[in-house]
Order: sequence, then C-alpha cells, then structure tokens
Amino acid sequence: MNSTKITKAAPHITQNEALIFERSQTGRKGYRLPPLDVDETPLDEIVPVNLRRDDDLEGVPEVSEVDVVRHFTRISTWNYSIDLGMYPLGSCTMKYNSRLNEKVARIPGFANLHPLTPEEDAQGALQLIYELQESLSEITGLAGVSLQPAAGAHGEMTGVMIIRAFIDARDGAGASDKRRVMLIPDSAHGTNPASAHLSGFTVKTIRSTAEGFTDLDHLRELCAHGDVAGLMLTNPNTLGLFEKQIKEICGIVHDAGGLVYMDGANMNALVGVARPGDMGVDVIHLNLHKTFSTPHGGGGPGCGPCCCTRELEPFLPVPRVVKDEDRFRLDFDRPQSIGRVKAFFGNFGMMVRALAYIQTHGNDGLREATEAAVLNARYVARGLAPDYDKPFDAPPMHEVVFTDKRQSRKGVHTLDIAKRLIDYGFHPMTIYFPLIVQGAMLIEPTESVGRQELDQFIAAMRSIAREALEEPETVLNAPHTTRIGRLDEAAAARRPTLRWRPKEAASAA
Amino acid sequence: MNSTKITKAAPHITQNEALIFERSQTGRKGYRLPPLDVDETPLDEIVPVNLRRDDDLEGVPEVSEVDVVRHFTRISTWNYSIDLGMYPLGSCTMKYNSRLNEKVARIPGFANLHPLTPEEDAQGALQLIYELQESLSEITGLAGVSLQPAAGAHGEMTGVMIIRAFIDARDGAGASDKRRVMLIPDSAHGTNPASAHLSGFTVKTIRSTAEGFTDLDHLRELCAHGDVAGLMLTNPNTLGLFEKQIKEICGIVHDAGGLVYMDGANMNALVGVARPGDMGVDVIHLNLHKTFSTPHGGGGPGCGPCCCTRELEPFLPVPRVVKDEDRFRLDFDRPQSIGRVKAFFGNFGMMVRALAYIQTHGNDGLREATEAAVLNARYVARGLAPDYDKPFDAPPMHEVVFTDKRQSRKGVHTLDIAKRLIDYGFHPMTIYFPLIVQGAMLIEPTESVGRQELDQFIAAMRSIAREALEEPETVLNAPHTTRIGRLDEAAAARRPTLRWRPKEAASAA
Amino acid sequence: MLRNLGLNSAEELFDSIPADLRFRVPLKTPAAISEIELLAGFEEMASRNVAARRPTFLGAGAYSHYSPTIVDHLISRSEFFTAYTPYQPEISQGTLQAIFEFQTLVCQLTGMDVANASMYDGSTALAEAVLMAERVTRRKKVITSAAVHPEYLEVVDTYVQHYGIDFHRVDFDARTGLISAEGLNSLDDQTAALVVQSPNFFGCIEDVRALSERAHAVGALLIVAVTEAISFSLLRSPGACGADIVVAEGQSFGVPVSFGGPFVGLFATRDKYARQIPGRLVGEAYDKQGRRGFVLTLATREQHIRREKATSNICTNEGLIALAATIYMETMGRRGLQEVAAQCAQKAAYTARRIQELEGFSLPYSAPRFNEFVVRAPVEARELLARLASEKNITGGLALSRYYKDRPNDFLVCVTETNSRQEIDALVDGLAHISTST
Amino acid sequence: MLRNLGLNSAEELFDSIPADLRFRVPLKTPAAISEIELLAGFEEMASRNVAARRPTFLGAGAYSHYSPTIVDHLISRSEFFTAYTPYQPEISQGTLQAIFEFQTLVCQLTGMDVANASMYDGSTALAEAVLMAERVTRRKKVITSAAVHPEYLEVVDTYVQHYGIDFHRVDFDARTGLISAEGLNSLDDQTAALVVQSPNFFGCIEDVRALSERAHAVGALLIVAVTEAISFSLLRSPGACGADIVVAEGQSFGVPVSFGGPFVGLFATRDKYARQIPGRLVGEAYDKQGRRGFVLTLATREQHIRREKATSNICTNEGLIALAATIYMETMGRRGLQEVAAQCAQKAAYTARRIQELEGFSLPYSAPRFNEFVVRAPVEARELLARLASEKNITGGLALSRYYKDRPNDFLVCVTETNSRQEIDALVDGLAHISTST
Ligand SMILES: Cc1ncc(COP(=O)(O)O)c(C=O)c1O
Ligand SMILES: Cc1ncc(COP(=O)(O)O)c(C=O)c1O
Repeated sequence: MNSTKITKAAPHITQNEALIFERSQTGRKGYRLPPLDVDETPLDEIVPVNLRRDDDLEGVPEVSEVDVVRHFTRISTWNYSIDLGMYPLGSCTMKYNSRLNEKVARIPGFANLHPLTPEEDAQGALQLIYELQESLSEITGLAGVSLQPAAGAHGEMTGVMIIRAFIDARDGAGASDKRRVMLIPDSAHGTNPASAHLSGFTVKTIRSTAEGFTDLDHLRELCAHGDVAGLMLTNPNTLGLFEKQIKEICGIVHDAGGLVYMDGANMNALVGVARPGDMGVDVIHLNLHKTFSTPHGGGGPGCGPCCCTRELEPFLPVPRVVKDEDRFRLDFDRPQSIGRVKAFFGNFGMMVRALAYIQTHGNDGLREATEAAVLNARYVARGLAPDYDKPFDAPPMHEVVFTDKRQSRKGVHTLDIAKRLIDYGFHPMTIYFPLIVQGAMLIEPTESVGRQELDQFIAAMRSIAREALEEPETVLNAPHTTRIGRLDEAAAARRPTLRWRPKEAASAA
Repeated sequence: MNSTKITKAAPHITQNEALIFERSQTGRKGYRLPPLDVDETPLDEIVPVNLRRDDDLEGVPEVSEVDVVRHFTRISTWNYSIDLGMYPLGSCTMKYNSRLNEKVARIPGFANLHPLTPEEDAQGALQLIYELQESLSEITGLAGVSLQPAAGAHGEMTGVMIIRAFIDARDGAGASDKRRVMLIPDSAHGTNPASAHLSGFTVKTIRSTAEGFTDLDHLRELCAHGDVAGLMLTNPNTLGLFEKQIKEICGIVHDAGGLVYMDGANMNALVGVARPGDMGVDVIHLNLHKTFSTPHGGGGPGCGPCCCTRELEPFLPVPRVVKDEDRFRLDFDRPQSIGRVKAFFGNFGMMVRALAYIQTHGNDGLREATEAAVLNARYVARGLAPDYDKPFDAPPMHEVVFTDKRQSRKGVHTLDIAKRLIDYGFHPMTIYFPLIVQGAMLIEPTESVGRQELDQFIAAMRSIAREALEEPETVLNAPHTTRIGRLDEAAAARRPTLRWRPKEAASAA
Repeated sequence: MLRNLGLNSAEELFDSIPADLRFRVPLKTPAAISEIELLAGFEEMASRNVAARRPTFLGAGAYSHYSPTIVDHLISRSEFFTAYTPYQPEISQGTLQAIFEFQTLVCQLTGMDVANASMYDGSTALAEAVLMAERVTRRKKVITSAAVHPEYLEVVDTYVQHYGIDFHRVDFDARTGLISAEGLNSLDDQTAALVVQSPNFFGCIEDVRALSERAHAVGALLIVAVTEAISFSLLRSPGACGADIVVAEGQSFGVPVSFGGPFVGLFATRDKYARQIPGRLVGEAYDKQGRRGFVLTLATREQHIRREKATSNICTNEGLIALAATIYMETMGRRGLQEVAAQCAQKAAYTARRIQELEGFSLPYSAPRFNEFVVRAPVEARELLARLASEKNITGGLALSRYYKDRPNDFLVCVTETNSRQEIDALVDGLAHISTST
Repeated sequence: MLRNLGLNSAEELFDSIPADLRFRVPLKTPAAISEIELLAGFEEMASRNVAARRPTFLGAGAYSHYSPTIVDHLISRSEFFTAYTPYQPEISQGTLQAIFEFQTLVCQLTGMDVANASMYDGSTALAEAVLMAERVTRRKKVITSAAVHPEYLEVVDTYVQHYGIDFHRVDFDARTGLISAEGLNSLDDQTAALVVQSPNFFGCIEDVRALSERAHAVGALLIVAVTEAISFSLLRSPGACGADIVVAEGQSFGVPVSFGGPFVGLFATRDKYARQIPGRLVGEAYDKQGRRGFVLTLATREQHIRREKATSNICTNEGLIALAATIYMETMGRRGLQEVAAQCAQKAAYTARRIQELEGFSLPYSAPRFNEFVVRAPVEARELLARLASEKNITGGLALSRYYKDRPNDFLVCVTETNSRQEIDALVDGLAHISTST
C-alpha cells in the first residue's frame, strides 16, 4: 500500500500507549515536595470535614515520573507537526515557530511576573505590550490596539461589540437595537456569524460572485434598509482572493451608516504590502498564532489583538496600556469602553513571542515573508491546475482553493484525497471550507517551506489524482500507513464517550 | 507481518530525510549575527592570503533554520530511546535520565563558566566537584577520587596507570617493566585489555568456571610467576554474577604483589548494598553515564571517575580538587601523580547531573534503585527460563544472560531474536557479549521499568521463541516494521563510504 | 520560482491589490536584529519586571505553584507545540488522547460528568457558563455573588451586555465573607442561574451544597467558579455539592503566572447538558479494525458548522496549556495533588495565625479558608505593600483598593507550597516593622 | 514481585553477596531532596561562580561563541539524548545519519579524507594521534612544538609514558611566536611525527605547509592540532597544507564552555590510514531493497572485537556533543562559519591594536594571528587581571604564569564574535587605568 512511488515518508515502528488511567498503579509517585516547614494545624480547624472532599481523589492516576515521560513522549509520536514538514492547512497559516521565541517567553522576568504586580514593578512587561501595540498599529494602519482578546474569535467579538458601542454613542443609546444587522459573506469563517450573534446582532449573509468576490449588488441591496450595523469581511477572503473592490465595499457600508470589520486571519498575505487601515476598514482582529508565528500548540493558546481607527479607540477594552513620557501604565479610565473581555491583559506569553518575531524579521523581513507566502501559494496553484478543478480564475494570494470535482466523478472525494495525502507524508489541506465551494480543498503553504517540498507536495497531489483514476480503492481506503485507520466519527457522536471511567463503572453505565 | 499478537507497538508514518548536503541550496541561511561593530582591518593585514583558505568552504551546506529543525526532528524519529521504552542493553544500564538534571546542568553559572577561571571565582563549580568526589568515595568505600576521566575506558586507563606508578614507587623505578602482566578474565569487556595494553601491560586471560565465576586455580597458577602487576575484574561480572570469592581473589593477587582493579560498569547492582573498597579492591572506575544516569546521548559524553585506596591516592591525575576549611582549590602539587589524562577537569556537565541524581535519590533512594534493578533482572530471568537457555544457575544480579541454544537448532540465532524484538516494540538486549557465551543475550532491565512493561518484554520474548519453532522465517527476516531492513554491514566494511561527497566527485572517485 | 510563474518581480505577486492600496514605504517597525541582540534586549526588558524576582504572596486569580521540570520539557516536544487543532485524527492521536485525559481529569476533580477541551481562561469560562445557563433555562436573570473575582464579573458584564441578561450582584456578609443569606432571597422563578466562587475572591469557602439547594429550589442552575484549582483536591467537589456547571482557572496546574496569560479555562457540566456545552469535545472512536482512537466530536454545537446558532464562537482554545495542566495533574498524581493542597492550607493557616497576632492587624472574615485570606491593616495597605516591596523585597499581597476603593486598609494574602517558612516569617516581621515605623 | 520470586525481603536479592561484604548502614550521602530544593541548592552553588556572569576574554582551549537556540533545543529531543550507541541500525538511523554528517563536515573543514565519530576532547585526540603515528610509522620519536596547549602536552606525556615513545619538545621563536627553525633540525629518520598546533597556544598561525614538507622529508607524519575550530573556516585547511592527521577541539561549534567539559575531539586523517584510526566510524550501507542507511563500520579496529590489539581503548565517545557541533555547523552553514571567523579575526585585530597603543603594553609576537594573542603588561599579569575582574567586572584573559612560571607579565587574550566593541573598549580602558594606578 505504501507504494514505492512514495518517497517522502515511510512507516516505522512506534510505541502504543494506553490511557494514563489504565497505567495507574496504587502507590506510585512522580513527584516530591519539600517537607512541610511550618507547625501543622489540625485539618479540622482549617476546613471542617463537611466542606472537605471525601472521595480521596479516587481515580486520579498514580504514576512515576518515567511513566509520565514515556506516556507523553510516546503519544507525541502519533502527531504530525510543523517541525516534521509542510502543514498546508488553508486559513491556518501554519508557519515555522522559532525556538528563540519559545526561549524568550520563558525568561523568568516574564514567566514569573504576576499580573497584579503594581505598574512600577512591571515596567518591562508593560513596555513589551506597548511596543507590540505600536508595531501592530503600523502594520495594520490602524491607530488603536488592544491585545486583550485571547484568540481570533475573541477579537471578533471585541471588534463587533466596539461597532455596537460606537453606534450607540453616535446615534444615541439603544440605537444599535434598531441597527441590528451584521452582514457576513457566505464564504466567511464560522466564528464571524457566531461572534456577531454573541454581540446580539442578526446575521444577514452576502452572496459571493461566481468569481469568488463579494457581490456588490447584493451588498447594496442589503444596505438599503437602514438597519445595517456593519460588515464582517475577510480580506484576502477565504478563497484566497483579494477583494479588489474593498474600497467601494467600505464606501457602501459607510454610506449606509455601518462600519467595516475585517477578519485579519489572512494578514499573512498583506503584512508590509497593504494595510487594512488604508482600505477603509474600521476594525480588525489579528491572529498572532497565525500571522505572527506564535505556536498553535495543538489548538491554542492564541492571541487575537483588536485594532481599530482612532475614532473607535475609546471603545477598546480596559485596561489600555499607555505611555507617559518614558513610563508605562494601565489606563482604566475609559468611560466608553465596551469593558473587559478577559481577566488581566490577555495572553502575554504570546505577545512576547510575536514581538520577538517582528524584531527578528525586521520590517523588510516581514515583507519578504509575505512575498514568499504568496509566491508559494501561486506555485502550488500552478502546479495543481492540470489535475484539479480550480473554481476561481483570479490569481490567489497566500492560499488557493481547489475542488474534487474531477475526482468525484470516480467517487473519490476531498476527504479521500486528504486522507491519501497522509500516506504521502503530508498533513492534509483544509477541507470543505469555505462552505460555498463544493468539496473545497484550501491550500496554504506559508513561507516556511522550500521549493523541494513544494514540488514533493505537487507531485503527491498529482499522483493521487492519477490514483483516483487508476486505483480509486487505494485512495478511498487511505490512509494505509498510520497506526489506526479512519475512525467512525458518526458512531462516536451518536453515543459519545467523552471521558474515561473505571471499568466497573463504565460497564455499569 | 506486524502480527496482531504484537500489542506494544505499531508502524506509523514517518518522514524520510536526505543528508543535509543533499538539501543544501546556494544562498540559504539559517543564522544571523550582529553587524561587526569595530572598524574593519583589511583582511590581508590580519592573515596573509597564503595562510587563508581558498576553497570558499565548498560543500559545506547552506540551509535555513527551518530546514535544520526539520532535518533533525525528522531523523530523530528514526531512533529508539529510553523515553520511548525499556532499553534492556546488558552492561549499559540504560536508566531514565531526569529532566531536572538536564536543567541544572544548563544553569548559566555552570554552563558559562570557563575552565581557566581563577579558583576564587569558580568556588561553586569546585564545590560541586568536591561534593561529588565525597559521595562517590562513600559509595565505593574508596578514599581517593578523580573525576577527570571522560568515560569508563578512560577511567580504566587511569586506574591501570596508577597501578603501574604505584608498583614503580613501591619496588623502585622500572619495576613495572618486570611486572608487566595484567590478568583479565575471558569474560571482560574489550576496554579492559585495551586499556591495559595502552598502559604498556601484557594481558593474560583468566578462564571462567563452568558456573560463570573467575577460576581461582587458574588465577593462582597465573600469579605464580611474580610478574603480575594486577587483575582487572568486573563485579558483578559481565555474566551478571557477583564474584562470591572476591575477597579470596583480591588476597591471591595481593599476595602475588599485584593490585586489584575493578571495572565498575556494573555498580548499579551494588550501590548502597556493597562497597568495592570493603572487598579488597584497590582501584575502580565508575560510569556516571550508567549507574548515575547521565544521558548516553547516542554514544556519549560520559564520565568515568577513578576511585582508589588512600594508598594509591597520591598517584591520581592532577589537578586534584581539595578543600581547605571552607575554600576549594586545585592542587597541582602531586609529585607522584600519573599526570593529566584530559585537559581541564573532565566532563563537568556530567558531574552536575550525577550529583543531582545522588541528591534527589538520597541515600535510601540509591539503595532502593539498586534493589529494583536487581529485582527486575530476577523477574526477567525467571520469566524467560522456560523458553531460553540460561547458561548459569547462580541467581543474577542486575542483569542476566541467556543464549540462543534452543532456538539455534531451528537456525534462529541471537541476532535474529534481537531483530525480531524490534517488531515487538523493544530495543534488543546486548548480543554476543560476553564473548565466552555462545550466542549470548545479556539483558539488563534497570530500575526504570515497571512490571507492566517487564511482562510485555517477557511475553514478547516467549512469543519469539514460539515463532522460532513455528514460523522461523518471520524471525529470520525481522525486523518487518522499520523504515529500512537489515543493512549489509559486511559490504559496508568491505568498501567503506565514510563521508558524503558531491555527486561528480563521488562518481569520479 | 518567480520566473517560473512568468513574473518579473515580487511586486507583481500583488497585482490583484489595487495600486492605490499598496503600501510602498518600508514599515516603521524595527529593522531585523540577530538572536544575540534579541536575547539581550528581552533580558533587559524582563529585568525591569523587578517583582518577578521577589518572594510573593500574590494570588487573586493567578497562583505561584511549583511546576515539575518535565511539564515544560514535554510540552516543548514539537510534536505537541507545533501541531494544529487535531482535525485529522489519524495523525493527531497524541493531541487527542491528551485532551481526552484532560477532560477526564477535569471531571474527576470537579466531580462533574463531562468537561470540554478548554476555554480561554477562568473569566471567559464563567461568561460562557452564564450564557449556557440562559440557553438551558431560557431565563434571563442571573444572580451572582459579589465575592466572585472582580475581573471575572467585569468579563461577564461584557459578554452578557447584548444578551438581555440581567446580571445581578448579591452582596457578601461583612462578618463571614460569604454570600449573604438575604441576597439569596432575590432568587426566583425567573432566575437562570446562581453564580458563586468558592473559595471566593476573599479566600472564604462557600457552603456550595446549601447554595445548590437554594438555586435548585427555584429551578435555577448553580454555577460554581474556582480560581485556585489546587483547592479541588482538598475541598468537597462542586459536583458532589450539586453544582450544574463548574468553571475554573486551570493555571494553578503547573502553568507560569506569565503576567496573566496564557492560562486555561476549565468547563464542566452534567451529562444532560453535554450538547449545550461550548467549545471542543474529544470522544472515543474506533476504526474498521476496532482499534481505539479519539476524535473531535459533537461538532454540530460549534461555530464552524452551526455558525450563528453555535453554543459559542470559540475556535482556538488553550490546547497547549491544557496539555501542561494535564501533565502536571498526572505527574503530581492522586497523592501529589492532595499534598500540594494540604501544604497550601497549612502554610496559609500558619501565616494567618502569625499575622493575626500582629499589633493592629486583623482578619475580618470568619469563614473557613483554603490558601487566601483578607488582612485588615492598621495603615493604608497600598502604601504598606509598596514599602514591604522596596524595603523588604517581598510582594506581600494584593491591596484590595485596586478593586474596592472603599477598602483602603484591606489586602489579600495568598500562600502556596512555594512560600518557605523563612519567607512567611519575613513577611510577618516586615508587616510588623513597617506598620509600626510609620 | 518479590513474593512472586519466592523472596521475603529485598535483602534476599543480595544473598549471593557474602554477608561480611554487605554494607548494612545507610550511605553517608545526603538524604533525598525535592526538585524545588535541588534547584535552589544548585542555583546557589552556581551563583558562586561569579566569573560566569562577566564579559570574558578567556580562550586558551575553551571558547565563548554564540550557539543558536535550536542547537540546544534539538539535542534535547529525547530520541537523541536518551539513546545509546547506535548498535542496532534499524532503530538508530537518526544518530547514525547525524554522525555520518558530522564525519563529513569534519573532513570538509580540516581538508582531510576521513574523520571518526569523535574523541573525548582535543587533548586526548592529540594523544591518540601520536599513538597512531607510532603504529603507522613504527617509529618511536615524536617531536612537538612547545607552543602546543600545555595541557594537551601533559595529556600526551601521560598517554605515551608506557609506550616507549620519546616525546620531544621543540621550543618556539621568542620573536615570531612560531616553532623555531633550529628545533626542526631534530627531525630525523627515527621521527614518527611532528606535532604542531595552529593557531598555536599563543595565537600565532604556523606555516603548516612548510612544516609538512619538513616532516615528510624525513618520512614523518605531520600532526596538526587545532584548539579554536572556528579558525578552520578562515585559515588554509591543514589537509590542504599536507597534514597527515588533524585533531581539534570541537567545543567552539556551539558547545558551552561548561567548566571544561563535555567537549568533543575531532580526529581526521588520510584514506590510507582509515583502518588505523581510533574510535568509531559510521559508514553507508544498504538493505535488501537497496534502501540507504548507515551503520557502525570497520569495527575490527575497536576494543570490543580486537581487545588489546585495538587501535584504541575508547568506547563511549562524545556523541551528543558531536551532534551539537553538527547542528551548529549546519545552522551557521557555509556563510555563517565564514562570518563568525571573520568577526573573530576583525575584533581580535581591533583589540590587539588598541592594547598595543597602551602605555607600557606590548604584543611580543610578530606572527599573524586569528583571534588570540599574547600581551606583555608593564605589571604582573595575574594581579592585573584579578583587579580587572574585581574592579571592572571583566575577565581579561589568561595569565600565562599559570603554565609558565617565568612569564609573570604575559597574558593571553581571546576575542570572539560575542565580545561587543563596548566590552573591548572597557577592557582596554580597564587595562590602562589599572596598570597606571598601581
Ligand atoms: C478566517 C478565520 N477567521 C477566524 C478564525 C478564528 O480564529 P481563532 O481560531 O484564533 O479564534 C480563523 C481560525 O481558524 C479563521 O481561519
Ligand atoms: C563492563 C564494561 N566495562 C567498560 C565499559 C567501557 O565504558 P565506556 O564506554 O564509558 O568507556 C563498558 C561500557 O560499555 C562496560 O560495559
């Protein structure tokens, strides 16, 4: 099955490993604490027994240090990761995570700093936040920056709430109850409508044109009713296309009394090349865990700064980090602020990494990264065109979408192609997103991959296309080289098992 | 081939990776230095052209940082390691390497300390060396300790040279030219005779008895000629057996005017339980990279302290680390010393780890580790006895030797069993050592493995024994689950390729 | 490659961007620097965080606990930290199994049935819990104890502001430090949930069982928030006390305080609400050969499928921090978690006793506590703590005036297993000395 | 398990040890301490290594170069650092391929044909080279320049003492700092090898090509030792100059000075001597399907097979340090290695020029140098440097009196890319100030 045409990867023995609970052995310990060095108080005098736990933490594992090390080392080998190769998940910007950034984030002066430290004793951290705000402001062309949101979706919610607060301030309290509509293209990421909803908006969907752009006629039509609070637009959009008419679009929304929110998840196509602020965008979020290379960590943590125009700045979350002369301080006195969206100041550790990324790349390095990211996507677009259906003609920016149209005639679908790609040594691309493209395969190579590997990827995809014709079974049953095959997700959702339980209990249940 | 009876491991996809030289691309860079901040001097004025390199480092790779990270991350996944599981290499004591020890070895105050720092500015490092010397002295029951040797063999050379120097001091200069004989059991590790030879001794081999012990009659016979400088004995010996008659042995050698060197590679069977110094041993080396858990690192670095009686102490390498009141200093004034065996003070980084091991285990923890190590070996010995030939009856200490006697009748040999063990998810045991045991399989579980995995190991070995009978081909062609199969080592040695060369050059050659 | 694509310059890559929108000048961000320079610069910045080098008694939502060395070593395996969300289970089982273990451990500690794969932090987890309570009960009134972490309450205020939820604070008893009995009378059949924190912001342990009975009596859910997760291993679990939703800040589980983030929000509830839970869930699944694996499941709750009807907008969560917490919980294990909790409680008790003996100092609240407590000083707390820092090099706690302008003399002290007796005694002596030398 | 083995106590495990040899009292080593305590204790010890925190100009066999962050990160992958010697190639290809790349890089830099998998360090590598020269030539006389690192010479003395090798020192020229012409006259047809270090201990670059001609003229081998491996990328390679054996200390390749170890010895020679080389060698090999892999090869040279007839007794070498050096060389790469070398040479030249201008200071040797040079001070060097350290917090170099009692005023200065101009100027000012204020 792992046919010889596959040169990039090969199966090799790996360790199986049970759940830690299945490994637990009464009496084992993986820790040691210093002996208690204060005179002991009878426990009952501290916490009365009725408020204390009475299950003796039954079920919590008892294992040794080496057990834990082997447990996680073993299961880690079942993961694909950026350090193993190209990770072309469209919309996710899986770029290399510098080790240097990991190192500086662990400097004790940062890692051991308590968030409630008085300002004068935390000047270094406040400076770091301030400098990152300044850099992001320059990169987006937007004056106001808050680093408080913990991820992109959190930044969206923040931005949308700012729009709402602004409208109320502009048109009078409660005005936003009438301007309830948030316009969102059908190609948008699910977090956009979800965030709009969380902010109490009613979502109306804008059609995309056959060319993959926002349909301006439809937009005008939707803007005709005076109830539009704003538009949430991704640019380049989730099809990887730059919204050429972004200025007109902003104009239409503004004329209708709305504001423009830009989803900045795709900023890796624009850094140093074009600035949302110059396009008429009012507010945007960035994903530091995409564009600014803070590690994804298997699902987080992220950091989703919210950047906005000077006009909207008063509405940003509190506290703000500001500078007076050469001193940095927290400004809580923001009467118009939407309030706080997270305890403390956001994911500081991610900010340290992002600023390190910006400083080590430098202004020209940032632009070069953008160029390389777009160049690589173009190269892939060209390489796959002969074998896969490319639904849109416009030249892609940092990512490109293909479909399974041709392959599906043989019963081979996007999911199958993705799984087969695993056998070829690659992580699959993003699949079935955006939703408006049937059988979408959204490919984002990022700048962190060299030509050799791009060629291998193109060759793998073309080889799979051939297989789809000549030996579809091979693709339909992929992957063939992994420890486990495709899992029955439907069954898993029907009767979900979401936690381990002791055998007896489990069977009892 | 990866039959379902194998539950501990399963094949999973891994990345292939070429040699870095094959990945190199002109112009790529993985580094950045600060700009030169001094006024530049014309290079010719610094180094005349005829002394300068003229090949522009042709052939040295040009790669990016992410290329390097992926390169080494990928190839690392082809290795087995302690963190992946049991590593039962007999005589190698592959125990868990604590992360804490790695951390303390990297404390800047240690890692950035230059060896030629004046004593008063390096008191912490000297104290650490001194404290480790003290602990090892207590553990071995020997007064003198030098941490200078870089590994076990280096410690052997040091110890043997000390014996020689002592004899010359005792019997008059040049006496050792007459006492040239170093007695070494036929079961000894190859480094013993090699180290003896390096010190100018003639090696005579002592037979082992059928029970696996030193043959005392033969020893007496060899000691009868007045030319014996000493004996190099491993205890427990390389068969995993404690030399019961160690005291008599030492007596015989001492009476013959010789000294006793003990190879301490197997100290993991004795720490806290018995001390070489109490047995009559004069000098010994330890392997901190075995008994004291400093990581093997794929072949080093090690640290091979040499410990000896007070009588021999004057002959230890210079400089010694000594303590006056509460100050530590280097003592170079050792007229009888054999001299220096290594620049500076030995592998300091390993000493930091070893002392951390000793302090975190504590005195009782050290003994418990010894007990567990021996218990585990006994458990394996018992578990395998039904299926494999156990050449010696005596109860093993920390390691046990079996042979392929029964399996070889079917044409299945130790090498095949070892290779098949890989498919079962284990690193093979030490094979064909000691040389005196035909088809030897020397198994040392160490204390770092729990009963679950011991049972899996025993089950795997027994299953292989069954396969040897029922489906020998499966064993003979193992491993079946690795990226590459058995390599043709004979061909590799016949026409060795020991380095990469550019294609043209290569073909030219 | 450019030429290969028929392009003459990198600039042409951006032809699809209208010329007038191109940014043609260099960014005014700093020029590139080397590793050596960056390290020097960041070390320098970090050195100005002088507080990071002091013994500290600051808690209030971020706790200084010891993290075993292997935690950071293991999360630093690039297979973990450079992986994406496990959308492709066949090559993401490491992440998936770890999350499944995390969910299980969170259930065990909270005493609940089901937990998700993490929220941003404790404060946003609480906000999501309030929104979930509204979904579940279809009621709009939520009553919260005022003794919940002030920043958590602020975050909830922000989240609910456009949701038509009346988020109503109930005061705490000035004597006990616990939610006031009278306040609870505002519970009625319009109430979606009662929100309490225990140990609460002042370190006082609420009688969660009694509170759950009060809440359930009117058909409201009880939401319990916990900021000091180490308390789980000593205190009766909220689940055992009848809580319907438990949210917590998981930072105590081996995660550095790191100026407030990244932390990890724990979110657990009852089986019957599983399909109302926000965020990701990992479940068991099997392949054709019957081999067990794990997958992201019940995705229909989530935004990428349900869009505006999703149970939350959360997508990226705190995966790696959840992993760190998992490794911490498993390394400390059953006995270690108990011992850490016991040491925290013991050391806090000792500290409280010592401070109480000081001339002019008192502990205003009578309720039992875990490892935090409020101290009432004879002088202005802010000033007192500032001098303690500058003169004795100790961070003595949090001046409550940061959140309560009307409480100039109160400060919150937190003690953990990392505070040695020596530090504690120095704190006590420092307080005595400074308060009298004013 | 004990019971399972029919034992009643752990003590019975040791029944095969005669009772009178059992150690029945607890070891007088310290009792067990926790991670927290160990870290505190070791941090405290380390803090007393005050020199580790100073700008330093110490070289003389251990050099402070910058090591890219990824070096330590990658060698910390447990697949590398917790693996044993790669005896089982099917599950050790990571280590084996890395060694093969190491051997290749060493050959490229030294200009030789074949290199081994590493020796303990530069000093023992030199000793092994001398022994190998004896094996190859069957001659007993070895001539060495006295300008080789003194500790290296001591180590060779120790190694050869029982080998009947006459290890004969040739003085260096007091003007040039290079091996003296006259001395070379002692080369004769009994000479197995001529040993030189270049740049030599005083930083002076020897004319290796001329020396190899002299050595070869009498049928002796030329052994070249290098302590500062960074010099390879600027200076004509010993191989290109005709050396027969090249040994070097590889510590400069990204390895911390770590109080002198672990370092890594490089050992390279000519193809024709491949089977005389000490230590491990990795070679290319193929499996039945023709897939390329790597194996330990030519093992018949080694002790585990050849025993006392082995080319050396070395077994464990410096694997992980060799890996670090490999990662360093590949990360810096062709251009980086050149740039580091150039910066070292430039900064050293600048420093030398500045010091030369100082009243009373001189540079005694005229030969060209790389990044080290001897300074002759107007005052006692030991005292001068001690005050520089205590008053200016700079480690100014090595007082040569440590090795040469008769050279009280000389000290050896080393400058690398890590010494900023600011540090250099501070050194120069410090020297001026202190030497005049005595
Ligand atoms: C286009 C787009 N918008 C928003 C998001 C949400 O960002 P986050 O996952 O950081 O909440 C993503 C990330 O997947 C995205 O791709
Ligand atoms: C019994 C024995 N003696 C000596 C040695 C040599 O020790 P080292 O490899 O540290 O030089 C070993 C290690 O393999 C050994 O097992």
